Amino acid sequence: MRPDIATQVDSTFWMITGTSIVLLLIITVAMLYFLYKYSAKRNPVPEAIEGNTTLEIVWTVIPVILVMIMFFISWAGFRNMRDVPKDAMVVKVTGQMWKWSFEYDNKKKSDTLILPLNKDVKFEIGSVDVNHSFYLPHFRVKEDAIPGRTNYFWIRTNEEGRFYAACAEYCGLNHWNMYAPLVVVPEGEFLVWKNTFPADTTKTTAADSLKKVPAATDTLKTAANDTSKAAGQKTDTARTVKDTSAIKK
Amino acid sequence: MEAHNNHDEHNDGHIAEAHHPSYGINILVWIGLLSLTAITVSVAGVNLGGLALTVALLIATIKSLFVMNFFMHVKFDNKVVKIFIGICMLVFVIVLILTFFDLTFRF
Amino acid sequence: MANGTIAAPAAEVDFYHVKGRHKGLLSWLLTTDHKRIGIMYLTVMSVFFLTAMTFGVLMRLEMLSPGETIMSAQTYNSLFTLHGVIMIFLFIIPGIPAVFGNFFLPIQIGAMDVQFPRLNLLSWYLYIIGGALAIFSLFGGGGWVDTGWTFYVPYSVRTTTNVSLSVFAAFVLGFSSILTGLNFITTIHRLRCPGMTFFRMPLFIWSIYATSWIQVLATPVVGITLVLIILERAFGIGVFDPTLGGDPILYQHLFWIYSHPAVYIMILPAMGVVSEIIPTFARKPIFGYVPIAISSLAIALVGYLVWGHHMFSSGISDTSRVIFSLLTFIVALPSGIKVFNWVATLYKGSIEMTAPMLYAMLFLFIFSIGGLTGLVLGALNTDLHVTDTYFVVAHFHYVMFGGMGIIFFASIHYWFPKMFGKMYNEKMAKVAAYIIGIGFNTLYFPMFIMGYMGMPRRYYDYLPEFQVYHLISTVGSWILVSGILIMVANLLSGLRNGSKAPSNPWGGTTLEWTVPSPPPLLNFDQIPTVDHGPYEHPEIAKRKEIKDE
Amino acid sequence: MSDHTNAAAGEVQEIHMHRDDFGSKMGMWLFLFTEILLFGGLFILYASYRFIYPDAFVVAAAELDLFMGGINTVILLTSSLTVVLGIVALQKGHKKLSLSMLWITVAFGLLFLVNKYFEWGAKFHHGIYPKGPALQEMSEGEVMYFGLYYVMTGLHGLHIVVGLIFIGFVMWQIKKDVLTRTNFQRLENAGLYWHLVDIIWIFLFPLFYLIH
Ligand code: HEA
Ligand code: HEA
Ligand code: CUA
Ligand SMILES: [Cu+2]
Repeated sequence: MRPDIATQVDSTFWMITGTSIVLLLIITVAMLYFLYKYSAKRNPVPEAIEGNTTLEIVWTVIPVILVMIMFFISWAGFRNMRDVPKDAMVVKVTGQMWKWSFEYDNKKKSDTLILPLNKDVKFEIGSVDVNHSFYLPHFRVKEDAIPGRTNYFWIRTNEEGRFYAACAEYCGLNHWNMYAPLVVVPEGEFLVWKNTFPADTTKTTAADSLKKVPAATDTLKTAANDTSKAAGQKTDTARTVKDTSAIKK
Repeated sequence: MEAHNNHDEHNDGHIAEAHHPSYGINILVWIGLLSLTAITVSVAGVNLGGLALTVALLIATIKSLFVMNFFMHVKFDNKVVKIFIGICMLVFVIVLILTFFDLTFRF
Repeated sequence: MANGTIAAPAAEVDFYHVKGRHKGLLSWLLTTDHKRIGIMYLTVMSVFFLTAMTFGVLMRLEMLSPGETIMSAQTYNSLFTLHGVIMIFLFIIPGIPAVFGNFFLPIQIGAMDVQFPRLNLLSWYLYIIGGALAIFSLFGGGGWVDTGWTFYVPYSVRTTTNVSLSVFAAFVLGFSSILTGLNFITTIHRLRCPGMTFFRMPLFIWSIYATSWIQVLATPVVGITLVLIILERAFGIGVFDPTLGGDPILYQHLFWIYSHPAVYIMILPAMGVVSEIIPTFARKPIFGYVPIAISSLAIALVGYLVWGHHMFSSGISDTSRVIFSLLTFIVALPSGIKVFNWVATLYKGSIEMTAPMLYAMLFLFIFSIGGLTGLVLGALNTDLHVTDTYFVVAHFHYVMFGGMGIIFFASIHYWFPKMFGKMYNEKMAKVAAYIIGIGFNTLYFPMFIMGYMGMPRRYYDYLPEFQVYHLISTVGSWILVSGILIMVANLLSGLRNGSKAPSNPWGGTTLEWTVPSPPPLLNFDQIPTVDHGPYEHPEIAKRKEIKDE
Repeated sequence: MSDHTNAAAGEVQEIHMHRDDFGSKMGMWLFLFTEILLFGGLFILYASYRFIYPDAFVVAAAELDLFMGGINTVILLTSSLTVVLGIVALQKGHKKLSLSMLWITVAFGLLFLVNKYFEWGAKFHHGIYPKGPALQEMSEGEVMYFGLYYVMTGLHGLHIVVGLIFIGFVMWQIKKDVLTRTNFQRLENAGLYWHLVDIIWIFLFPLFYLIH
């Protein structure tokens, strides 16, 4: 099994941060110690030391090595990110001021992202107006949605539950409210949902399509009910769009 | 544009003065430039395929080297000016190349 | 000052009191004296700086609690844009070179002024015009700009706010910056006093030299890019418009080709000041003069090669992401060399913990955190998680405010006696520095945590799980504000009632400490001759002689 | 970097304000670098779009009038020559000749602008301008081509205007004998600027007119 992207990001992060903390400690402790030991009070006569070639080499070479290690580890993680498993399921993601919409391989559209558990999913990300960025914090990855282009990344859904997608590239007035709920459900349930189309295909909210799924679980139901409510957190729609006049349609 | 500086500093003299200004060489350069223009226009008519752009740029580069070295006196100028120009060109070329690391593999 | 011969004024008269051709305000507005121009920059810049800081504090207030706290989303979006634009283009880029570079560069190399004094004044006027335009843009019809300081297309082309005017302001400010850089490079080449070889220049000069090259060679690129935004908005030429076939990512390339090197325009001069302060108060020569000098040039050069790290998530090719990531790791090395040399300078010194030194030590700590978190951003896979989150916001405040900003404070304290001929209250200054240090970290450290948890930047509102961090952060901003207010008050009272400053209050060894405080109009009554490096403290020089004999 | 400055110590009290010709030339060159990189940004854009839309660029270039472009190239090259001759003349002390050479330069510069006016005018007439009817019919690559064409030649034209003003200014100073046989740096700087504008055209010409 390939390593999971999120785990890899976390471990790279801690590797770099750990090294950094050690370096920071060395620098800070040395600094404080010198400040104490060689204060004018304790050491009235300074000594003229103008440099030391060995030291210069040491503190150039060691960081070079550290940095190269960091680079290669992060590169390995990155390769994994870009190398999409062949059997990954494809979801088309479209950003638009200020909502996300998702399209599955069978043309089913939704504004809630519902995914099967333990599956590799590839997102093909585009935009119809300005730049957005499709960000799945829980999965530790994002890629911008640029009009006229398709970017991609993939994830593996290895945990059942409710998460969210956010927009991470500034896109105007409601950039801050461009969330979409992300629900990971067992595959069987997912398939039922995916293959059920709402009566009116132009109004393709998750709630509509769910009505046709008799066996939907609670997670799925609640998720569907608050599609526009940003991962179930945002309810204050009154101030959501206060002033759209600043945006050309 | 440039103000007079008011410091008691002797400069290294005007370098261009070391080489005697003359009309003749510049006229020769001009003839050379016109010929190169004629060449580049006529070559453009020939079908060179992928080479066409290279040739056109090569000729343009030669022309600008002429302009720089003679009309702009760089050939007779202080080393510093040459180094400066080198730095400027280096930066431009690096930036162009790095941009193409994206474009080449993206499109 | 025109061509010709003038008599040097008596050396005792400082430059504030020289009777020139003009009187009163005009004697400032028409001056070509580099010191007066420096002071004028300082005055105007402080106003902009405080304005932008106030915006920052207002933003923090909004983030105090979820939902609308004190402003609407549109206002918030404009506030962070203006905060960013003013901080970047009006404060941190011109900051140290325009104020302290102008004032001290000629003196430190033993010259009487910069090479092109009138051009210098023109730069100041361009700065003022740019600033004024930025302010005008607030009152124009379309409303406050709301694009973020990066002006990304296509949003910046679509929004109806006053983008064109703001962008034009940034363009004018760019020219001010270019002219200053060009002036300094020529000055350093042409006006060094006898004996002042390149390797006897103070490190501040080295860093300004490197900075100036970036200013000259990088700024025009953003200039033309911003002009293209204006043209795109006015005529729809299409080069950045995806509906016409343009590529929005090319805009990002052009923008960052300048704006990454620009972050080194911000930090290099600050690093130069640190290299002045530490040897002065450690009473010994700097450790590793040559490596520090060369690393400035290295940063300037390699700094051109890494702009792509701001675009890792934008969909640039995988190859270029890898190359830019590798280069980003490399650009961190020269900064590391500097940090290590600074710390080593403390070794076996005789350290006096004055206010400027305290700020410099604060810088070492804070800048290292900021720089090291830059490595997380430079790493490909982690950046895709933290880019455009508060992690980045924390990173750049640590390097910008904690790096250049703190050193701007250090510079004021270090050169205050020389610039104004007065002393400030040392104890108060240190108290303020401690409060600033505490406030700073309380304000920005939680942002790293939020960022890693997934709090995107430029968000007007947030999910409840981030509440506690935002709360701590906002409280931190209050601590910071009080520290800064104490600092400003202390400096102002020093300006009014401070005791008279001697010409060399710190025992500094560079040339500015050999002239009276404040310096006379022409800086020196006789151009000095230099026969040793910049940091030879007299006690040490004496001992050396004894040893040699 | 070993250009050194040898300030003579000893020249005290009386501070003689020296002219520093080399310094002012250095300043001018640095300024030219900013111009190069200003256009550099556009050249990068050009290179990128030509790379993305190679065929459309060929199609679009056919719309340009090679003859006009060629004439303008000759005009600019010749005007560059006359500037140099003007500098040489001044250095040799031939003020009159110098001024006439500069007059010729100005005339050529204006001629260039007139040609450009007609070229642009013809395009506009055919509806080829941003958002123009003919351009909207064209493919994406052609839109990029003409977008860049207008911006780059427009900016270049603007530089011609600035160069002309600069040259006019030094001509006035030559007339007033401010600039003389021994003091000609400002004229040389004007010349440097003019040549740079010429060099930029040397690249614009093949890049826009000579694509087949
Ligand atoms: C003063 C300004 C400044 C400085 C000096 C830096 C310095 C650095 N920056 Fe930063 N950066 C910004 C200002 C600055 N930055 C800004 C404003 C942004 C955001 C712009 C925006 O989007 O709005 C940004 C964003 C930014 C990003 C993009 C993030 C994103 O949007 O996804 C990246 C990615 O690589 C990055 C990296 C770095 C690195 C590697 C350094 C290095 O130069 C740091 C070097 C320093 C050290 C490493 C610390 C000291 C060294 C040691 C203690 C020795 C040990 C060292 C090693 C082992 C290497 N920065
Ligand atoms: C030098 C650069 C600099 C500095 C010093 C600061 C300083 C501060 N910034 Fe900075 N900030 C940026 C540069 C800087 N910022 C940039 C470039 C951005 C990105 C913009 C973008 O996304 O486009 C940004 C974005 C940014 C954000 C992110 C917004 C978002 O993404 O949603 C936040 C949020 O908290 C913030 C807060 C602050 C705060 C609280 C300060 C504090 O340090 C301020 C402290 C203030 C004081 C200490 C004020 C003291 C004085 C008074 C209050 C009295 C005033 C008195 C008179 C006028 C007489 N800034
Ligand atoms: Cu969509 Cu931000
Ligand atoms: Cu950067």
